[in-house]
Amino acid sequence: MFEGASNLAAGVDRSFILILAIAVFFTVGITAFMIWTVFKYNRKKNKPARQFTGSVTLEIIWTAIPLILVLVIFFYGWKNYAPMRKVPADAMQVTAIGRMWEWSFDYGNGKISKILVLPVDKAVKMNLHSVDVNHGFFIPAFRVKEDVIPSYNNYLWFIPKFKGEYDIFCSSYCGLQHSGMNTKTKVVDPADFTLWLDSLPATGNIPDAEGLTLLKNTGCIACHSLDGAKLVGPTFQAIYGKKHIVITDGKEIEIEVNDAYLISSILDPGKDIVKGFNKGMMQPYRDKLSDAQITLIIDYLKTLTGK
Amino acid sequence: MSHSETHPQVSYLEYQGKYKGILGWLTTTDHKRIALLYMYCIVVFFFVAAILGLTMSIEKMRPGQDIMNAQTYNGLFTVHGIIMIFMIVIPGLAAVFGNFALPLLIGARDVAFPKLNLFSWYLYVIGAILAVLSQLLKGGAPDTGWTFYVPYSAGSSTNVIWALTAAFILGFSNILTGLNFIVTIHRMRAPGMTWFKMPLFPWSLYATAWIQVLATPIVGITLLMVIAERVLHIGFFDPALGGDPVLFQHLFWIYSHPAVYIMILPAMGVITEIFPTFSQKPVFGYGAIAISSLAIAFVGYFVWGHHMFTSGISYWSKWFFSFLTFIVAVPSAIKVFNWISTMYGGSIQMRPPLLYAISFVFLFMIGGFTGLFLGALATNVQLHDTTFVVAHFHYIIFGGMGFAFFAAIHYWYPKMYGKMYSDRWAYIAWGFTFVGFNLLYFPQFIIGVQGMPRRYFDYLPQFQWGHMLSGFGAFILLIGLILMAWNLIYHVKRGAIAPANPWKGVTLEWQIASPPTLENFEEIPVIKHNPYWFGTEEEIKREKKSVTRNT
Amino acid sequence: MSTEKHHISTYMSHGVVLTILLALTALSVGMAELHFGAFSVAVALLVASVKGTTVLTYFMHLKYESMFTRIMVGGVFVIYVLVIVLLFFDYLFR
Amino acid sequence: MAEIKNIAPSEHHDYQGSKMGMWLFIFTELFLFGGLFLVYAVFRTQYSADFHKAAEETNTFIGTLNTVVLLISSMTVAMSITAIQSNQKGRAIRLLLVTLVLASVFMVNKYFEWGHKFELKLYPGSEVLTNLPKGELLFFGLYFMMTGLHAIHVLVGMILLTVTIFRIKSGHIHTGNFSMIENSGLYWHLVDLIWIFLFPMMYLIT
Ligand code: HEA
Ligand code: HEA
Ligand code: HEC
Ligand code: CUA
Ligand SMILES: [Cu+2]
Repeated sequence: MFEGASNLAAGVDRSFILILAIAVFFTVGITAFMIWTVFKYNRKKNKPARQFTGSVTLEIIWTAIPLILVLVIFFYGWKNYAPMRKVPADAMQVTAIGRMWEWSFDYGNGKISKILVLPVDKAVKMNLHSVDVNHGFFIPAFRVKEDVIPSYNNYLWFIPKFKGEYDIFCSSYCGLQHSGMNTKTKVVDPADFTLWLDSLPATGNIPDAEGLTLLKNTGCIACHSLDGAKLVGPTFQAIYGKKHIVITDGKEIEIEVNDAYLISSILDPGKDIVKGFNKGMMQPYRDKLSDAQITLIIDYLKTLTGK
Repeated sequence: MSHSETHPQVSYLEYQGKYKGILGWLTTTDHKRIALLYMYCIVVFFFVAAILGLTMSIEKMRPGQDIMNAQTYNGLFTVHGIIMIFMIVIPGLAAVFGNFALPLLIGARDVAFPKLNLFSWYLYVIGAILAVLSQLLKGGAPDTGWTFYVPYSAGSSTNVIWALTAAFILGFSNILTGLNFIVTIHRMRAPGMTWFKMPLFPWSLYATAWIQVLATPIVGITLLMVIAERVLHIGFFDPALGGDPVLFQHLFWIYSHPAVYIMILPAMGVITEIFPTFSQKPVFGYGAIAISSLAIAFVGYFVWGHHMFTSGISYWSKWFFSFLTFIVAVPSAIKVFNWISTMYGGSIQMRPPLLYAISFVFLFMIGGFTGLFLGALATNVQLHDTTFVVAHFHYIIFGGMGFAFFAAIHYWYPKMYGKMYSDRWAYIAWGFTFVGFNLLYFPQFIIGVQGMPRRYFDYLPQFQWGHMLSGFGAFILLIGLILMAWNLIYHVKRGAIAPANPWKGVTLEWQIASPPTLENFEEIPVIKHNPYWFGTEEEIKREKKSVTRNT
Repeated sequence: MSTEKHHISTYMSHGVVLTILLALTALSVGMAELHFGAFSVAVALLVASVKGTTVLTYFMHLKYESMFTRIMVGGVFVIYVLVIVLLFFDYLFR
Repeated sequence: MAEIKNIAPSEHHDYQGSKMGMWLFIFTELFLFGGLFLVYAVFRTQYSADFHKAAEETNTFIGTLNTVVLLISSMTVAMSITAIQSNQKGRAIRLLLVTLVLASVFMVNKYFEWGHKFELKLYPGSEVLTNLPKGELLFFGLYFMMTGLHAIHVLVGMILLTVTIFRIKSGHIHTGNFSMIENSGLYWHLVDLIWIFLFPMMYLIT
């Protein structure tokens, strides 16, 4: 085999050589035997055929030997495969997205690239995601391949061992341009990698911050806008640090929005009512949100600085 | 009832029943005629599909687009695969040589259900017509690969439904043939022919027939489900509707892996008939070969997952499927060793059938061993879906089943037509075929290992040398096959009259006239010996002496 | 042909078999009404298997068929069960 | 007609053989449905809650009724074989006619059941169905596919039984040669057998 460029290559290549050795041995041996018999026992030599019909000993031998050999091959193949499924905990995560007929690689935070750039000697886990039909993610030099199937969370991992450029193919048939669905992976120094990643513009979907997800899931944004619009409740835009008038116990007082105020507004909204809004619209969230979740929400609200 | 009483000497080729000429053939229920009907269809379709294969190889001799565009190429390998698999190799040996030789070998006048047999052939023709139509109708040739993987096959705008229906009907034709053979073997063996006095080709057909009956329905229903998905939007396999694409792969391979043994088992059976005849000695390890046929059929039913190692199935199911895959290799190994031992100590006459049989063993071995690379988990990851797989199955299907087909036709040709072909031309054709074949497929192993994926219309320049050699190989192979076809077709009319037993075979088909009469046996023979009984050594020596004295 | 011996079941025996089958149906419908959760799945399938076996044995005459036919039917079910087991080797260990 | 009755079974006819062929054919049918059962099993484990909910929508009453109808029809077929064997031609025909009537009852029930589903816009590809949770969608897909395929088998069985009736009338089938009625009987029991498994899967496992 040609040079393998990942930590997994050696195992694959060793299994390959083992099977190759067995295969060549038997193929050559059996072929030679056949040719030899054809000459040795040729009818032209005019010897009568011997009429034996079999031998139990031989049958046992040539059941046992192949059985042992195939079990060895099986075991070896499995042993060298097992590491491919054990992803180290500290592996960097990249999502490979297959669509007809191109690859893109999502590094998180909206950073999406058409080629796969990786730091050398660092474990990466590729999460494989398909948006349409089956594809196959295949880097021959790394000896890794896994199908990319819609609705499946397939993955593979490896550690690139050498710097350089390697081909990435789509191995699973996916229609017209299946053969054109290839790209490259570039393995570089970790420092270069960081540089490259930082300079990569964030063009993809930036995933929601955890606080925002909570706001969405709990239903807060039904009443509170993020963009300044006035809904049932006051907007969250630029809310942190804002000074405004609230009515507490019937008296108008000016407060500055800080952590304590936010917490009390969430847990006990009836206490201070923002001027211009109605009391009793918002239910207390005392039992519905944990302290940790409220902290996340507040952290997120802090980031909503307006323009 | 018995026709032989009224027309004792007329061969099945000349016999005139209710209808004459072509109609006589189309309404025949004679197993030998049905065999020939199958053979003519299969040879024609082989020609068509092989030309498709050839054009693919030509296209790939250079990277980039040369003689066709990508869509055409994708259609080509799909149609090539569908025709080759469903219309040629799966029915292939069983329907042609099974039909022809099974009743002869077990001393029967016909199969158990002759009308059903003809009906299977008609189903085959209907399926075949649909498959061919799928090419020609507007919408374009199906482009899913012969494996019809969803979601692509559920969405492709080409004539996928036609191809699916065709495969479904062809499957049914196959089931009925299998059913027929099982009953034939159970009920119609000549008196005295116990199970272990039955020749080995029927044994392999028996094992095959069980797979046909028990595995084919699964692919039938699977294809129906894909049709339902396309027509009725019942999304068993569509992730958008909650379905599971990998489940399709399971169901498909539950059939299609056993199907590869449907292809190879009859081939092994043919080879097992040829070795003893040309060595003039009994098969070595008769029992072992018979049992290993059954073992292959049985275990082969449970290894389908080895086509799905990279599709995200669970770790332990990979483990188990890999393990079982290796277990099926063992009975194949037993057969190989028994074949070569059959030749050992014999009196070997090198004739074309034997040459093809020996090439079969060689090519099957390469195909089988490369199967081991694919069955081992670690190497499968690298080799799956590369041209290594393509080379593996061409070696084992074309080199195995294909060469067995060639061996079989050279072996039973005198019995079928009562004529002899030219040995000399058979050797020449063999030379081209063998060399061309290896040149065509061997390079694909190497580029496959280097990472050349399969079903690729275009490729990177580093793989060109392999494709180039393949292309040349395909041409040489073409020459060989044309020579072979010519040799066989020409001598049907012009060949020398064949004796009843040109190879000194001892199985029953050689004890009757060439070509056989309509009802095969005037009197059903009573079996006393092992099917490969050439006499005791003393008897043979005595005979030999008397022959030398007389000459 | 007519020399072969055939077992002829009585009308009565068919009636008895039908009664058993109907009783089993009533049983499984009744069980389903009681909502035993996962357990009811097992019961329903078990009852169905008993019913199926009854149909095979008596209506389909398996009881009076040759040994080979019986082995054949049994073997086919065994193969099917093995296929299910192998398939679930994948789905259960995902 | 009288002469035909006396025709000896043809030389090629093999009673055991044709029954064996029928059994083999039954195996293929079982595996045909077996494929669908595999699909059902897989989805049922993946979406057990949805399946639970969806199965409650199927009409257990009609399901049970149809089960009873099929079981009785199975018995009448079995009885008609007894009748043929004991040379009671008229009774055999009457029993088969009862079977056909029961089969029609089954089909009529099926018609109403499906019709009701269609009224509720629960048919494959409908908007209502597509908006259901994934598991329920799959359940109804399986429901239509399985009961539909089964209904086709019922129809085929009915045709077979009708032919059998005519063959009894014409005297082809009689005490000495009844493999045709036995085989179509086997087929009919197969239809019943499949339903025995479909019934709990579609109507009971809630
Ligand atoms: C006739 C058809 C046929 C036959 C008989 C076989 C036989 C075998 N096949 Fe093959 N196979 C195919 C047709 C066939 N195959 C096809 C068509 C595909 C591709 C489908 C597609 O995706 O389109 C395929 C794909 C395929 C794959 C999937 C590859 C992939 O896509 O990832 C695998 C993996 O395990 C495999 C393995 C095997 C094995 C282990 C055998 C074994 O049965 C081989 C056993 C034989 C031997 C081992 C050699 C003889 C033995 C000796 C000489 C004695 C000495 C032996 C030992 C010491 C072990 N095959
Ligand atoms: C029986 C099975 C069989 C046979 C015999 C062949 C034969 C050939 N196949 Fe086949 N092939 C398949 C089964 C087979 N194939 C399958 C199942 C696939 C997978 C499809 C898929 O991916 O879905 C495939 C895929 C496949 C590919 C891969 C496509 C891809 O992945 O990109 C290629 C590429 O070159 C190819 C080429 C050929 C060639 C050149 C021949 C040649 O060997 C053909 C040689 C013949 C000739 C050159 C013509 C000469 C013949 C005559 C003149 C007729 C006269 C003969 C008589 C009268 C006997 N085939
Ligand atoms: C039914 C509508 C409604 C929902 C749902 C709702 N709120 Fe409110 N919210 C209001 C109204 C009305 C006010 C203004 C009156 C008040 O202060 O009680 C308000 C006030 C607030 C304030 C004080 C705003 C300010 O400018 O001082 C905060 C902070 C707040 N809500 C947070 C939340 C969070 C966090 C959630 C979700 C967990 C939420 N709200 C859900 C209606 C809602
Ligand atoms: Cu994507 Cu092939
Ligand atoms: Cu396989």
